Amino acid sequence: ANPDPSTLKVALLPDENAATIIKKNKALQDYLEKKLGKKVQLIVTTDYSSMIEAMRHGRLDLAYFGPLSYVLARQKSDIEPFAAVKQKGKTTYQAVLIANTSSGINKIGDIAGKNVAFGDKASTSSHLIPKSMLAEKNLYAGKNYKEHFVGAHDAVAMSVQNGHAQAGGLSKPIYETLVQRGMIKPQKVKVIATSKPFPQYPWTMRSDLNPQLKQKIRTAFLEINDPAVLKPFKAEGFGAVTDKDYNVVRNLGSLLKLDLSKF
Amino acid sequence: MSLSAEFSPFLRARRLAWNKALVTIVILAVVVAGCCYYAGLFDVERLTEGFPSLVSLIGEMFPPDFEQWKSWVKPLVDTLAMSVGGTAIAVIVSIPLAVLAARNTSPHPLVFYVFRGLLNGLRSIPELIMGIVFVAAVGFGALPGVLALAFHSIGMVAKFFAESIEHVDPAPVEAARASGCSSLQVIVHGIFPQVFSQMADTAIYRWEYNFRASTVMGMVGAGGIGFELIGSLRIMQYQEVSAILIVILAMVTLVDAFSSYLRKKTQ
Amino acid sequence: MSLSAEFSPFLRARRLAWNKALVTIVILAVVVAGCCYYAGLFDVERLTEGFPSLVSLIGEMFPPDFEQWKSWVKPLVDTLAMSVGGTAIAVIVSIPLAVLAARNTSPHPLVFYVFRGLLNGLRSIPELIMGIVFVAAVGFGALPGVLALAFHSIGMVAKFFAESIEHVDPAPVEAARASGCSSLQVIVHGIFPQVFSQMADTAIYRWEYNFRASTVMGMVGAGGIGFELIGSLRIMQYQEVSAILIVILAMVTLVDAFSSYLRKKTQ
Amino acid sequence: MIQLENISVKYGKTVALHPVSLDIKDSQFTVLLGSSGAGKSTFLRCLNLMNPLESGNIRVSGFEGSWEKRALQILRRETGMIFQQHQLIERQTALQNVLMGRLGYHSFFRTLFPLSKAEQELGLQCLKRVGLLDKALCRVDELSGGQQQRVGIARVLAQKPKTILADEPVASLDPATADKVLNLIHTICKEDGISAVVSLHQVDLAKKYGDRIIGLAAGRVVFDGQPDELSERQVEALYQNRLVDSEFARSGQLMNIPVPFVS
Amino acid sequence: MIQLENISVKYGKTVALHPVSLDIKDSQFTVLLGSSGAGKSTFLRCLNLMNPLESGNIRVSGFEGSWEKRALQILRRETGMIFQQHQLIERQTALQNVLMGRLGYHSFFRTLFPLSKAEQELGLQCLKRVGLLDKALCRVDELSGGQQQRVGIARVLAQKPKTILADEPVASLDPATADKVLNLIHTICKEDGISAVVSLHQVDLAKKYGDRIIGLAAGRVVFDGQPDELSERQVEALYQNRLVDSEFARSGQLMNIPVPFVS
Ligand SMILES: Nc1ncnc2c1ncn2[C@@H]1O[C@H](COP(=O)(O)OP(=O)(O)OP(=O)(O)O)[C@@H](O)[C@H]1O
Ligand SMILES: Nc1ncnc2c1ncn2[C@@H]1O[C@H](COP(=O)(O)OP(=O)(O)OP(=O)(O)O)[C@@H](O)[C@H]1O
Ligand SMILES: [Mg+2]
Ligand SMILES: [Mg+2]
Repeated sequence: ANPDPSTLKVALLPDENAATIIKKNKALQDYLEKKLGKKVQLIVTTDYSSMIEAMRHGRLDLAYFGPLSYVLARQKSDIEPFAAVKQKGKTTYQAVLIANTSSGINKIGDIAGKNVAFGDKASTSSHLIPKSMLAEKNLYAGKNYKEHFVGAHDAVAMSVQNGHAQAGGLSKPIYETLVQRGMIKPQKVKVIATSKPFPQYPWTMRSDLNPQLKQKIRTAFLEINDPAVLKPFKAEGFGAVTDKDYNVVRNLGSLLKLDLSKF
Repeated sequence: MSLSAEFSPFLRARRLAWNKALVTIVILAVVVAGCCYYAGLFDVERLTEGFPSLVSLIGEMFPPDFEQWKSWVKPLVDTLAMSVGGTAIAVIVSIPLAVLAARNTSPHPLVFYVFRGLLNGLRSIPELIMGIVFVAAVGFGALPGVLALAFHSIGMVAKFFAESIEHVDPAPVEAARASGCSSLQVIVHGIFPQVFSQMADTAIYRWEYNFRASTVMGMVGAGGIGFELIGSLRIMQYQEVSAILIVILAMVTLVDAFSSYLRKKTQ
Repeated sequence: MSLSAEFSPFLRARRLAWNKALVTIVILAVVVAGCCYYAGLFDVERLTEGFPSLVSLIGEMFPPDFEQWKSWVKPLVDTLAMSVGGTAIAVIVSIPLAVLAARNTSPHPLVFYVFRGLLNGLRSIPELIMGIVFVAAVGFGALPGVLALAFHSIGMVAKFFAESIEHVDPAPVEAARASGCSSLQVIVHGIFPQVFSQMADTAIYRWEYNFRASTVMGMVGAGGIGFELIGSLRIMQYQEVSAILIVILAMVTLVDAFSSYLRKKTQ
Repeated sequence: MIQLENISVKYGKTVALHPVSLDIKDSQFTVLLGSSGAGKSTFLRCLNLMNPLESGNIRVSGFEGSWEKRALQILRRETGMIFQQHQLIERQTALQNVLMGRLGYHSFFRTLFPLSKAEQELGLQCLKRVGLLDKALCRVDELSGGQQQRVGIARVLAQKPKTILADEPVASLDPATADKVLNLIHTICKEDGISAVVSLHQVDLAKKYGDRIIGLAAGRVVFDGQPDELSERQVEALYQNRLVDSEFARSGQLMNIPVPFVS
Repeated sequence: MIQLENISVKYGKTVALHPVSLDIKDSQFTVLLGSSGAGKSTFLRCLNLMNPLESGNIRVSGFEGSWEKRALQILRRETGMIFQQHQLIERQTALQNVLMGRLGYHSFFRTLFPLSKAEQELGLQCLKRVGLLDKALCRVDELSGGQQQRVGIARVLAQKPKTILADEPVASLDPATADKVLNLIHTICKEDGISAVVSLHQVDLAKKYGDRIIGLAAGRVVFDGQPDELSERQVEALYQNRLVDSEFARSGQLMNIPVPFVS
């Protein structure tokens, strides 16, 4: 693929409808265009698989991945992370294990024999991290509890709230937003454990881009301080990350007795 | 010449009809071409450029990797049960609905419009939403899957049944009416024997569709082979993906052959 | 009695046929009931328990919230263009495929099996995977969306076309053959006029399906109204969801009415 | 008795039957004569109310008052109709088609199951009457044209009607079979006091069997009387009284329009 | 000249035509007689090779060697066939159906566009010949039975064939029209030296028009000679020579099987 494309294709993930996302990220687009001297095209897609494949085949230049998706994609393609959202000075975030208040679950150990809801199989914070938290207490899916994949973070919270699953795991920031919005009632759902910090969603780029361009992109992201640009990311800025930072995610694979190179 | 004069009104009428058809065709062609252009289908360069990627991606799917086959047995059985159950319910509900929604059997034009509208409405609710709604209502497992498949299928199955009924040969129907059959008897003995094989075609197609629709069901927590498929896709095991696709194809072909055998036997 | 003796072989044959049909029906019923049981459809308690949740969930969808309507105009136009383009390609490719895959027009049973197999294969590839493959090939946007819709549609459209061709009245086809038409002429002038309206029905149904096929569009970043729908669903704006559903239904009904008007005019 | 009071029928703008009033008496064997397109089929279809009337009224003895649904069904059950185009279900067997004539005697639910042995034997016997017992279990689309027509006749016999309406019942039969079939219908009618209205093309058969002959031309009754009243001249007039046939006599040769013979 | 050499036809186990050898000479008007189911339609369909033969061979002068596709098409174009069941496309107009007879003269591509004015006029003229000019633009399913049959005849006239095969071409026509239509076919054949094979049910018409009469019974040729050779006795034998009709004569009354009259 072209190492120095005249238009940079940048992919975003939706947490709102597409038109809104593009509108909200207009500032980012303008900022990057000015900084890099190139045209920037924003793309909104709902599916990691198509993002990974597009990147591998040079149809995308920059993309914003989940940590586990990144690790998976990295095995098969030539991409590198360079920046992650910085919140409260950190480029990490946490996942939570939640339980229905009437299920009688108060600590992780109580989950034994219960139904547990996860989001997507390839999700970090709604699958891999909570599952590892359970594994640390010697609870394994299929053996000690029943797992259900419900597709998304919000669906996890909803299934726990209406009692179809007694417990579930999802990203802490998303859980907090759901509570704030009033979709999840604190009297029905409670947090029973919070994970240790994991590296945030990385911004990644194709490794076969021109090295000068790569450097320019890297600095452009790290130097963002315009609140208008940062607002859609709910971030104070972007911090540098490297591939090594994601080894913790890779390690989870071994903890769960999953070979991540085969995963 | 007087002969020509006698024929000319007919020729003129035919020319007119042909011109009208031509205008319609041209308008259609322009609309379609416009849409294709809008979608970038005339961008030959992009299309040809894409070809190597297509080949390499498909190449990655070979050879199919059947190593995990043992873990697919239960999901396959689940999917089979869900798709058969969902389709059966849809077919049973669709038969009376189709009669009410077919122009030639509906008791009143108003009834016809109401039921056509109902079917249109059912079809416009995506399976995903059906799935989410039913998972919310009855919890995880095969049950919400069956319900979602059934409800979503009705919209299509009943529409197709109704269309078959509308295309029926009116002659034997008339004979049934003329021999004093009640409306229900006319439908059952004059129309159904004529549309039976088309209805079976539709039902089998829909079963097949529902078997494959388990992808969606997998996404909302109803399990099945589709969930395995998405799982393998998510973790980029493309050789496994192709293996599962082959399994699905084999299952569908098998049941297809079985049902066409069944139809031949009973007819 | 000699009369009874004369008739009894016929009565016996009929009883046999009826018994055979009965056995088939019973087997089918048992299979279906088994599947339903497996899927938990006889779990009345769970079903009745789920009812209130269903009602409350549907209740949350009312009243529909059309506030954002301005932001739906462009996605609607996009969806319209993409669905028309994808369907048109599918229909054009399907016509020759259907002729090759219909028992009564296929030049050789082998050709028939090969093409039926090809169509079955095309249908078993989920839209999701079609989408990914085409994104990898030609990048994001409307183009991969149209391609994915077209390819996925061919499997179904050509199958249905082929079935219409198989159900054709053989009499006029025979007349065309008897007047020395070549095989192609027999197909175009003896068969197509008979199946034209069914083919139009299929094409319109498939257009409608493609209009609603939001998954692919969302995945490939081509946007469209279906993507808005999934977006609203994800952020749990159920009132917006119902509003978009209504808009989709209205659009589909409109184009449906328009096309049936068109068909009446040209026929 | 069937009384027609000023009935007329239109298809779109074509007047297929101009207003006509007449009575069909019980146990009368009436023959309809008329050229192609004269309105014979249309006239017959009025007698069991299968055609919507443009004007007029039909009274049948035994059916007083309005034609509501149930009355119509009983009238039609008691009025057997033999169709010009057979109107059979092609993919069913001859016997199944014949037994359709019995459906009107049963409740809807009863007809979901096979009919009684007695009725099946009746059906077989009717097929035997028309010489088709050996084809009873053949699909109708495997029968020859004349055989199909006879299946249509057997269906009406199975119906045990009080009136028989027959639309060219012997058109596709050879003269011997035609005579036999007509004889059969005639004998049944006479023995059981069934009235019949039969459209025919064979004037000799009409004269042989008819108690009364009705002549139709261009949608009007132009003759109504006994067979011996029908003179040669009148027969000729009956078939001459059409607008289109003036062309026939001229010449058998096609005009010499130059037409390419090979593409 | 058409030479049949030992041809026979089977449908499943039914032998519809036993081995027969005979010649159809040029410009001969041959009439086929035979009872219903005797094999007349089957015989006719062999002459233009529309039926697969069980055995035997067919030679047509002008067509030497094997019956490959193109030769068959030309043979059929030159052999017009009038069908017993009309075989029209019901949802097309009479004229469209008639013009189908012209398709064989053109390349596939040419027939995608409307035919030339001359050919359309030819089609209209053929319709006029059979007295249906005013129905030229009516859909065929709006025509009466006899009118449909005449459209089928017009289609063959439009074909300008060298041989005409007609399967009961006047079955649904009144005697006057029947005579006229047959006269028309006969005159055309004589004037243009066309040979014709016509199956009929009317012995009088057969004797009036036939140069030669072939009698079929139960799939065998039982008479082959000139009209004046056909005696009354032979006609009777022709229609008597069937297995099934022994039942007819007995009695017109249906057996008294008790059958419930009301459900
Ligand atoms: N497609 C078919 N399949 C099986 N049997 C058939 C088929 N067509 C005709 N037959 C049988 O072959 C025999 C001869 O049929 P054919 O149509 O040639 O008779 P026909 O002389 O034309 O009779 P008709 O005067 O009644 O039209 C009949 O017994 C008929 O039942
Ligand atoms: N469904 C219809 N729509 C329009 N016109 C029709 C329809 N049916 C019949 N007609 C016309 O009405 C007239 C009378 O038709 P009808 O079928 O009663 O004639 P018929 O006497 O039975 O003729 P045939 O002996 O040819 O069967 C004909 O001119 C015919 O074209
Ligand atoms: Mg008629
Ligand atoms: Mg025949």
